[in-house]
Amino acid sequence: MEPETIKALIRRTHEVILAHAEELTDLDQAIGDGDHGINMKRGFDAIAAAADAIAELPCGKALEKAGMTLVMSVGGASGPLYGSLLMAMGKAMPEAPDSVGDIAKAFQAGVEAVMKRGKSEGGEKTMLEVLLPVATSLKDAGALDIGVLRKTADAGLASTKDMKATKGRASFLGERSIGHLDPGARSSALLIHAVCDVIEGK
Amino acid sequence: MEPETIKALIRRTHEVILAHAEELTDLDQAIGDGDHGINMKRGFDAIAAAADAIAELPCGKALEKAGMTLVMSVGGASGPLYGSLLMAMGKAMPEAPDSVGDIAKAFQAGVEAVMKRGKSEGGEKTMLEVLLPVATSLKDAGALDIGVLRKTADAGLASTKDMKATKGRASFLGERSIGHLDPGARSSALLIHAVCDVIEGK
Amino acid sequence: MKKLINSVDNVLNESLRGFGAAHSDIVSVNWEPKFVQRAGGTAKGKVALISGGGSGHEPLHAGFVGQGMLDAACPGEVFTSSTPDQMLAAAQAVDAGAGVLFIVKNYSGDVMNFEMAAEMYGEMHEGEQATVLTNDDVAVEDSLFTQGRRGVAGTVIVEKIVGAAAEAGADLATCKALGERVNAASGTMGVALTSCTVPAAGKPTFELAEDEMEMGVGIHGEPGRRRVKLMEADALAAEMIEAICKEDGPRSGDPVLLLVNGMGGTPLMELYLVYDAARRLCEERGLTIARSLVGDYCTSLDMAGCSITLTKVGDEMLGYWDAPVHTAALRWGV
Amino acid sequence: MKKLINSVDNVLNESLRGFGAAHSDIVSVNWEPKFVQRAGGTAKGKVALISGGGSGHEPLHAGFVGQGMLDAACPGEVFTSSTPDQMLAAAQAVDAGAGVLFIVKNYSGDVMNFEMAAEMYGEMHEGEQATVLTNDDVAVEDSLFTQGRRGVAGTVIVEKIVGAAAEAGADLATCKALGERVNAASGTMGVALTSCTVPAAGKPTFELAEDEMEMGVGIHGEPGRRRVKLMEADALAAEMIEAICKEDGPRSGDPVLLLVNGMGGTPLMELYLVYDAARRLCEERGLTIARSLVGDYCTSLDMAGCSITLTKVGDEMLGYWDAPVHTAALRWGV
Ligand SMILES: Nc1ncnc2c1ncn2[C@@H]1O[C@H](COP(=O)(O)OP(=O)(O)O)[C@@H](O)[C@H]1O
Ligand SMILES: Nc1ncnc2c1ncn2[C@@H]1O[C@H](COP(=O)(O)OP(=O)(O)O)[C@@H](O)[C@H]1O
Ligand SMILES: [Mg+2]
Ligand SMILES: [Mg+2]
Ligand SMILES: [Mg+2]
Ligand SMILES: [Mg+2]
Repeated sequence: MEPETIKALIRRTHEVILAHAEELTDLDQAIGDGDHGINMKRGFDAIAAAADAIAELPCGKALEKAGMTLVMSVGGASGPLYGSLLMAMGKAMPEAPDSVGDIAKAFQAGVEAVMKRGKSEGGEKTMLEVLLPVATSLKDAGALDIGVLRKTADAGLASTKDMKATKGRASFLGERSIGHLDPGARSSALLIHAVCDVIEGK
Repeated sequence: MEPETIKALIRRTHEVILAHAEELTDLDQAIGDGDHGINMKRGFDAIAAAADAIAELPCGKALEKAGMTLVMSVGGASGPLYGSLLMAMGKAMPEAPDSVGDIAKAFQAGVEAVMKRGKSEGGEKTMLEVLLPVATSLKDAGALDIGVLRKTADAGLASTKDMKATKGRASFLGERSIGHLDPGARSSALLIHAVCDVIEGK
Repeated sequence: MKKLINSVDNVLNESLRGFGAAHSDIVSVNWEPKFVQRAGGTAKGKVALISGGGSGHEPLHAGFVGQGMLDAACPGEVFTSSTPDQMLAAAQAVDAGAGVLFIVKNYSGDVMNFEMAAEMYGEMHEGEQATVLTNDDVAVEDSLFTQGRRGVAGTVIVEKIVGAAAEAGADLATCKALGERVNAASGTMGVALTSCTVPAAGKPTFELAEDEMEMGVGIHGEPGRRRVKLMEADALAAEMIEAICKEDGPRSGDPVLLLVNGMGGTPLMELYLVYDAARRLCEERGLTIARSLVGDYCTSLDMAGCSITLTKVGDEMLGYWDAPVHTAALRWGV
Repeated sequence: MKKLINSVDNVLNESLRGFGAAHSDIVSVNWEPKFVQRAGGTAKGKVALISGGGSGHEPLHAGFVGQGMLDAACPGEVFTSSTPDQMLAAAQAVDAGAGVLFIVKNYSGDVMNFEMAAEMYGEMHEGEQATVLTNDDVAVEDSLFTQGRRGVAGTVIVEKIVGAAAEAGADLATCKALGERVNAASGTMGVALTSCTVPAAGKPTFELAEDEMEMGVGIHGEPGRRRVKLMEADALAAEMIEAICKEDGPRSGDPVLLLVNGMGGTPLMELYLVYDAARRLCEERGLTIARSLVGDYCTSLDMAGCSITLTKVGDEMLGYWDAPVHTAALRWGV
């Protein structure tokens, strides 16, 4: 992957997280501890600060380094989870990925790492509500359909609203977690959209 | 003095303090620490509880006992001051006071005890703004004029509004104490009125 | 938001710097990455105890670093678990040959970050390591179907008792087993009168009306069991102690350690009043109050409120509780 | 009003009962009249130290009763000086033949009540007695024309240092003179972010807008020098330290004891941050921070805010500061 593409990905994800940090924190205040926006901002600030070094690396290594940067700067639940996602994606990524299949496989490996780290699965009102269907959609797609990706992410996010959380801080709320979007699902959807933006050349 | 008169005095002063406790506290919140009504209520509750024992005593001893009751139950600035007022009045009161002059002299002795205990004089925005002119008015009066007494007390109270406090907790405020009535002056005026009520047979 | 701070970005660093300077006789602060360790280091052959987690719970955990308690603490950002590099560096700094025990409050973030640190440490070192997870908060019901209970003020008691055992020469397995027993013997229930405000969020985490309390609140302002009308201290303490004793809590005849813990914005006068209520209620249940602790030990920023912890204690635990401790927040016997 | 209490009439009694029960190894509580004394009594031949005053400033003063500090404390109603009968009974209980030293904060109520007690005690007893008036609050300007300055957090330092001297065998005159020197060497300035609420009053003593602070506030919520806009901690600490150093405060080269004191509703995290700011500012002025203390020691119910105290200290005072103390709120060396 071109260093410029990596930089564009870093720039766009950073922009999107900054623009929505307050929204993420608000969502987390409702059913968590009110720091998700702050956490994501800290992590993507750190990635942006290391952008030059990351962009020099081959795609897989770049993902690993970005993941490790998240792990070492975010903390909380989202740090190890997004960190594991990117690190596992990086490990599974061929040196020169040349098909949607390559990316789908790597993403699948990342999502599995999230599940392993979080001891979680779909239906527990977490970021996995977005990540899992996106992984499936990528795997099933012959060609990359950005519109479908976006819709899949949005639908996954929307589905968290009526769920009862059984993992993460929101699970302590029991029934009272119902009726709120999950903050981690929202950040996952935002990140998917940010990547789509770059692919579409926005 | 008849036990019944003493009881009536205790009853009426107690009533009046209870009815105005919140007002006294509000005044004290503005330029003090917000406890004057609570303090006065505690003191007059204690006197009321001891009413039978106090009423049996001769007038002077009754005043002394009421004063000591205030000292031992009120605390704060008002406890020793009102306590000293009543105790010194009691000491100066003849066994059977039979003229306005007797009462005027006793009251004068009480007010002097307040000044000594408080190291204070008129013009410092304290209860003395009421007590001093009332003492003078009693001394000068040939016969007891309740109307004059009430007016003197009210005028003394009103005069505290534009004064700058130089004694008591309000003195810490300097210029900012101006524009507020002094809580102790207000309680003094209330007590004078309560005594007038009893004399007038209300 | 009204706080004694400079900028929201520097709260942790400046507060930690102040802490380090105020207690330089007890601790030293490492900055990159951040951890607090004993000024004198860990004695050779002693099991090293490390705790950590989000800040905003002061004095937890840095205030418990010192003789007889922790060897190191890793403060994360406000309400955000610390990161694995902190724990890794702390472990390297304090491992004195007898292994490292991580004491971790049961939150997914804390658990995952400590897990990653432990994995990394395991890859790099021969030395032994173990983890005690604390989960004393009885407010979370149905804990089997969720993340489980949260670790709250009972963690302080685990750290004190295991700290004394480690100081007395207990090995890693013994320390871990003891920590798990203390945790299992502890139950905590909290209540909030007001929300806390995360500095970077700038506004209260939740809203409570003038006549409402949050019963079973978490120490990050997580909503609790239910929102209730203001209660008197006696009724409040009764509900809290009932919740603690209900499942597997102390029974008549049991000696207990009673901790009444302030959430950060509650004055000592009120905490002692709650202690008085709790004590009476414990005695009515036939519990023997063997030891007491009243004060701010596991807080939630500026939240007004308190928690009550009961730990069933035997002679062994009491001996360790009474053992000398010299930290910023707990000190006796030295 | 949100408080952890039962009824406003029982706040003091229930809180005091809880305090006594939680610290029965250190203190015992006498009820009619109310005072707190050392559990072991006062050693024969030791000067007895008695303090007291309105409640709501916990741990002041009962939290400082014990070895190396006070012999007795007389808690008044909330923000209301205690009454002479309390002081009298306390003096009778703790006088051990070497005389009684009353340590009194300079408020007209406290001064008058202690004066009456001293007069009564003098009439009844041969024994010697003396009084130290503390007035460390520099917020009150023009103090010559008023009641004078108020006694605030510096009182804790007076009680600690004189307590150690008495324990070491100093006689009454020496204790009094030392107390006056410590007081004269101390300056304190306070600030409020929120008002306190007196339980019986049921509403805040004063109102502050969301962006306002009260600079120079008193520990009873008495208004201060002026109302100011919210400031950063650095600017705040700078103004406070400037006010302390201005008149007769410490100068470059002076060793000082630095106390950052919470008002009751301020979390430790913020206090350490203010300590960090204060420390930097002191060092810029060339002061040497010889000792530090950070925490809630002289509070104002649930007020959010803090005070900074600087005491110029020499070797004698430092020796007494470091001497063993075993009270509910300060403990070291034992
Ligand atoms: N065990 C888990 N598995 C998957 N996702 C999780 C898990 N725990 C938490 N999350 C996700 O992390 C989000 C919260 O992240 P964040 O607020 O940054 O961390 P914390 O909960 O530690 O404060 C949740 O909204 C949820 O999507
Ligand atoms: N030195 C003094 N001389 C005369 N009156 C005083 C003096 N100090 C205080 N007062 C009176 O006492 C009143 C306050 O009483 P109170 O609120 O009960 O006590 P405190 O000030 O201790 O809280 C003041 O309003 C004032 O009238
Ligand atoms: Mg969160
Ligand atoms: Mg008052
Ligand atoms: Mg968090
Ligand atoms: Mg008062």
